[in-house]
Amino acid sequence: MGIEQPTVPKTLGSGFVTTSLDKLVNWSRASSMWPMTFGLACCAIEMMATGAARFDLDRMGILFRASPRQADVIIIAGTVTKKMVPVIKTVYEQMPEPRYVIAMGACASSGGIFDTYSTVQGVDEFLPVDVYIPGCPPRPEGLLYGLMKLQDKIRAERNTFGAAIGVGDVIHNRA
Amino acid sequence: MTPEVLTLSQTPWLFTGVMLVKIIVAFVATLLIVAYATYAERKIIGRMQTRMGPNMTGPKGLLQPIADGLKLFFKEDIIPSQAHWFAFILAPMMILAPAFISISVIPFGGDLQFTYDGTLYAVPMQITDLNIGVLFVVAMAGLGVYGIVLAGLASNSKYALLGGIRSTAQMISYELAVGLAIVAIFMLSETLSLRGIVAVQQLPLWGLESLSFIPNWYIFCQPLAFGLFVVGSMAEINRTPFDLPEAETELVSGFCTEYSAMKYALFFMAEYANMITVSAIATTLFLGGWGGPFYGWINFLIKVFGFMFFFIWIRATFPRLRYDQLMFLGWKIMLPLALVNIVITGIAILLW
Amino acid sequence: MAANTSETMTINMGPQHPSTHGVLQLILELDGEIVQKATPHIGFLHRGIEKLSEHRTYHQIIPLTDRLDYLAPMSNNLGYVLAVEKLLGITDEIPERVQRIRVIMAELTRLKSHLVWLACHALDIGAMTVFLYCFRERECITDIYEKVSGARMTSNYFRVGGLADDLPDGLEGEIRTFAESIPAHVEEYEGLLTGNKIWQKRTIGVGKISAEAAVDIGITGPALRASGVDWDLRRDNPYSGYEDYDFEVPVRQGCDTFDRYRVRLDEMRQSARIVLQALDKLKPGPILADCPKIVLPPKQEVVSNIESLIHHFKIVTEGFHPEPGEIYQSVEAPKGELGFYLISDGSAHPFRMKIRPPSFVNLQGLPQMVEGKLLADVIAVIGTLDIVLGEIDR
Amino acid sequence: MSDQKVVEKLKAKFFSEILDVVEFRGETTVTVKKERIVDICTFMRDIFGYNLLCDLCGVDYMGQSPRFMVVYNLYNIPTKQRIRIKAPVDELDANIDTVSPVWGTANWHERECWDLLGIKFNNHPDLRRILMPADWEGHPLRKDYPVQGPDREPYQGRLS
Amino acid sequence: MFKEFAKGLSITLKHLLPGNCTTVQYPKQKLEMSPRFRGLHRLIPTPDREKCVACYLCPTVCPAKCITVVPAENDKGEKYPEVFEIDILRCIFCGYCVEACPMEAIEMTDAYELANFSRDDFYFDKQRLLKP
Amino acid sequence: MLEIYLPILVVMAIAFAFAIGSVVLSRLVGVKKPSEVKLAPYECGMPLLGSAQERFSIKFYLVAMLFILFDIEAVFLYPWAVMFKRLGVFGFIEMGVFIIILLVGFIYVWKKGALEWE
Repeated sequence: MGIEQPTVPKTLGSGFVTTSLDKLVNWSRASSMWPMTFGLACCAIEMMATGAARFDLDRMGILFRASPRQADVIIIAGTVTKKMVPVIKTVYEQMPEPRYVIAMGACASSGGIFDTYSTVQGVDEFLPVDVYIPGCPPRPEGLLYGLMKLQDKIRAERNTFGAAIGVGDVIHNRA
Repeated sequence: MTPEVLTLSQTPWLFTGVMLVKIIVAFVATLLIVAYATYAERKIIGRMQTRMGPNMTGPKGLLQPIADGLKLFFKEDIIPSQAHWFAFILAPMMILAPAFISISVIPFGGDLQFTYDGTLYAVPMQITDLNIGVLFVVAMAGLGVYGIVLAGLASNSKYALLGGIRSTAQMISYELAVGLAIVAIFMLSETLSLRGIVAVQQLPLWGLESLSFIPNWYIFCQPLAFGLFVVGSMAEINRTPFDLPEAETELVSGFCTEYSAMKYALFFMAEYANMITVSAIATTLFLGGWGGPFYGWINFLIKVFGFMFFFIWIRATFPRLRYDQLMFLGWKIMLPLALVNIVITGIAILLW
Repeated sequence: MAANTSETMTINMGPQHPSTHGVLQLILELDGEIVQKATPHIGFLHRGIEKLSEHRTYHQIIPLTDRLDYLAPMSNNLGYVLAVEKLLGITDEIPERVQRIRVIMAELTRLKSHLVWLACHALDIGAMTVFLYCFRERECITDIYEKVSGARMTSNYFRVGGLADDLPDGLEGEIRTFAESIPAHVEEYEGLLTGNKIWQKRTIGVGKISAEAAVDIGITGPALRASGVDWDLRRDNPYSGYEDYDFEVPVRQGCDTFDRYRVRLDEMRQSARIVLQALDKLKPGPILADCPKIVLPPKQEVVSNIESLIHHFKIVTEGFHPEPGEIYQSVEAPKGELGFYLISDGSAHPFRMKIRPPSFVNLQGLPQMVEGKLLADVIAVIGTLDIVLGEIDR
Repeated sequence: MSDQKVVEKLKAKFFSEILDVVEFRGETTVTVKKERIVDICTFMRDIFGYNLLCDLCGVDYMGQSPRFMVVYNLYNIPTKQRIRIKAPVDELDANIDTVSPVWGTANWHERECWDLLGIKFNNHPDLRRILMPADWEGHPLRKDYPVQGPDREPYQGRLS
Repeated sequence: MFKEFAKGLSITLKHLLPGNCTTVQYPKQKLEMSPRFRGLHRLIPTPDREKCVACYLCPTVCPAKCITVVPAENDKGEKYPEVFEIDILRCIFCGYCVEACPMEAIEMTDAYELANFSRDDFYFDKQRLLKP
Repeated sequence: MLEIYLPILVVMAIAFAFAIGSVVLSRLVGVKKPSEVKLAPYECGMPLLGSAQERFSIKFYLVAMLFILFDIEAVFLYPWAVMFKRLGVFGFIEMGVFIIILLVGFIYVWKKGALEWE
């Protein structure tokens, strides 16, 4: 079969213009991550506390949106039960690309203490989780740190502009 | 030497040039104000709520609106499969465009004089001075309703439908009240031209020379109309306490529940563009337009920003009304009050 | 009925909805804006705490109770700990200092819970600033929580027979300052809401439920007291030394959202009063009951004393074994009567632990309160019931 | 009225129904036969004024017969007294009459009891699952139902 | 009616004045944790080994069962944990392990910045837990 | 005439161009990964309960009707108001009659309960 070409992902290349455009796109995405108001349990209260005056998510340009159509991030804040799974799947599915998932707290990440019949052992069983935040619940600073980790991840993405105009896919680099 | 007025027939190129410059300046300024109104609102409400507001994107968070806009621009654009796609796309445009168009009849300042080719020209700081300016604005506000109706009906979502229907009922009800409230102004000014109305307000208060240090702003002789106008226009632009159509805690995002990406951004911009328009009209009708201690358009902007601050302030303070109370207020309180105001004004003018 | 269906629109509120306070699902049948029928669906947060607790020792259940009503973790701790103490029969052996500290923390918890309630209730009705102000004060309580127990929310502080640790130095002063500031803060919230005509319009006469209906449904707590039933477990079936404090039980007759709101605000003032009184009465003393088979011995003794070490090992590995029997112990949690029904079969695990969550019962009243009202009232009523799905679904 | 008096009066009225009376830590528990539970409950509410049904739950005594027990925790708001009534329910014939006409609150409690333990409540207005999804199999709170559910091993920590 | 509106407006306006801001600018400015704060665990070392003697109390008491201990004996005949792992993602930070430890060999630090990208980052083995 | 309305036409063109342009451009530069679930209407993540295209409560149509009625009144009032000082007492009385007729209708509607929402 001759020499096989290594499959290079289709991109716009890494010229100066494209990288600058990528950077611009990444910057805008990282600076304006709008999460869903999606609270499930205890962690949701810490999420609210993070949005409240002392920690103020608005500083980072984060506004909570009630509709998935306008959200970029879904923060799974709390225990995911088997009854809730289809709902979370639908809501996640209805978010526009690019979308990110944060598993906040022990329950969402792994089930936590609730090793029971009704609890899903980690939301990553059915959603692609980008950032895990341990804690039960995590401190608001823990959540802020997680959001900053997500910002790092977004900033490290390549070919975001190319993917936007239909050339290739976004390449995720480990931040 | 009295300045000449530019006309299309005599100086077509100059007229067109000046017109385009005016339009572009006004348009860009409006866009900038819209962008930074969102920023200012987040900052001011943030401060009122003992927090900071955006401050991590760019210096002091000043790039926040740009980041938001860019992000929404690059988002995936979803048109639900059961939605009526044409109406779905048309809706956000229908709501944004009238807000911008209304700007064209608002006078920002007095005349700007310049000499060109040896002739002195006077250019009003206003894109165009319609003799039926107010009617035009009211018509444009009426057009904005269609945007929301279309958004509600085309989305094929129950939240959107409820939000759309709610806001239609709300906007038409208050349009009526607002429309009647300002009738009293025209009885006093005897003109529908916004420029004319401002000009009348430059006279001394109540026509008394002894009060010449106070201008004859209509807020002084029409306080009731002013109150009705402010409350009614808050309802028309769906601001708290009348933000039922989007009432996040009830209807998710109301009529824009299904909108994503740039189309949502247009709704977002339209809200603020409408706020600017309404503030500008309130300034023109009741606060003497560009009149005041500073140079023309500076006065105007100060007043407009004052109004916008007031709207933001109200939003930070008040709870939301319920639908039936809203209709009650519109039909059973504001409408009769507006009519009464007309009658009282009429009697007062006749007896004066 | 067939003719009716074309008129109504069935709308799904929740489980992902900003104002269902978690994952409550409501199916509403609307005629225009009027709610014809409301059907709550719960269970989206059912985590199996009751089942899990049958497989954990009595000691290991305390963190589980934190996560029941996560707005008021220490109230749940208190209810559970009191229940186990009653089951063990050591209720009278709890030192006075423990009881005082428990009361202080339970009342701070009530404040904490009511603050979140007010925050969300106001936000639901559109007054977003109150939300931020309430959370500002809540942060003070979470700070106190953190200093006392090491966590902001899931405190895990009370132990069977005592407390995990004594109050840290200097915290009494901080709690006092905070409790003294509460009335002024409540004034501030009232300034933004109570007199406001819009707030009154939105709440007065909304979500009415008569005293008889409320008792029939089993509604407890502030919601019952706003319907004119003068009943508060702290006063009527006192526990943990509540009989020593002088406080009023606010009761109102309006049966509506507005009165429920005012009852809770009054309770916040009373809670601050109780905290101050408890602080006055707080004297140094032991923080663990003298029951070596039940409470863990102090750390320094474990290292030095072989008997303590054996006890320590036994309690940690095996837990303690209450004699067979069943008890029901309830406390006045911020949301109403929180009951723990414990059955022991003599082993180290509860044979059955049934939690009587106040929100679960209170939520049953929702359809009665909203049917025939407008959509916006549903939000107001959910807010005023102060439900927490964590304890509804368990 | 003290608990003894209540029990005495109850005995006088429903002698043949009462199986057992236990006092433990100052709480009185009356075990009754399930057949006339509605009458007994109505009597408790109307005559003694136990107007609040604090809690209703089922207990699974697996291995004993009868297997289940339905427990009613009653409270009298005017006199601030508590009493507990229990009714045994057999495994093969796991049903009991509903008390939701007596106390409205029993509605959801009974639904929960059905959902988690599989005890049917006759004449219940709306006996559906309440906590678990409608298509769930089994009744999780039964002692023979594994904590982690039938299809999963318990988490045991991660051995590397 | 208008008096109350004005009162509400004055309250919000009062908070607009400088000096009312309660925000902690997190990455730049960090709150001080209370000494009892329950953050990431740490195994306390002695000069040559860890203090832990693998007595198995912490995995027993852990309600989340997130601690794995495999005991072993070293050449001096002392017991030590050959494996000591905590699955931080499952841990609920209840502090029971610290309370149960008779040797005071485990403590909880004030580290809360634990978020990371993949599940593997959260298995804290002995080496990571011994880090100060 | 053209002098006055030309700018408005230009502004209209610019405004619509801006709105259409931004929407179309954004449509072009967005990742598109549609799926059946994504394109379904949002209903809190639950399966749909019936269609959203149902007949809506008659109340709302009533409001629309009333609006048309009173908006016509407003339209009549505008020119009248501008000429009010010149028309004098005669104009006032004439418009008073007109308003009263409408007011009667308004009161009738009010009493009939068309403005109630319960």
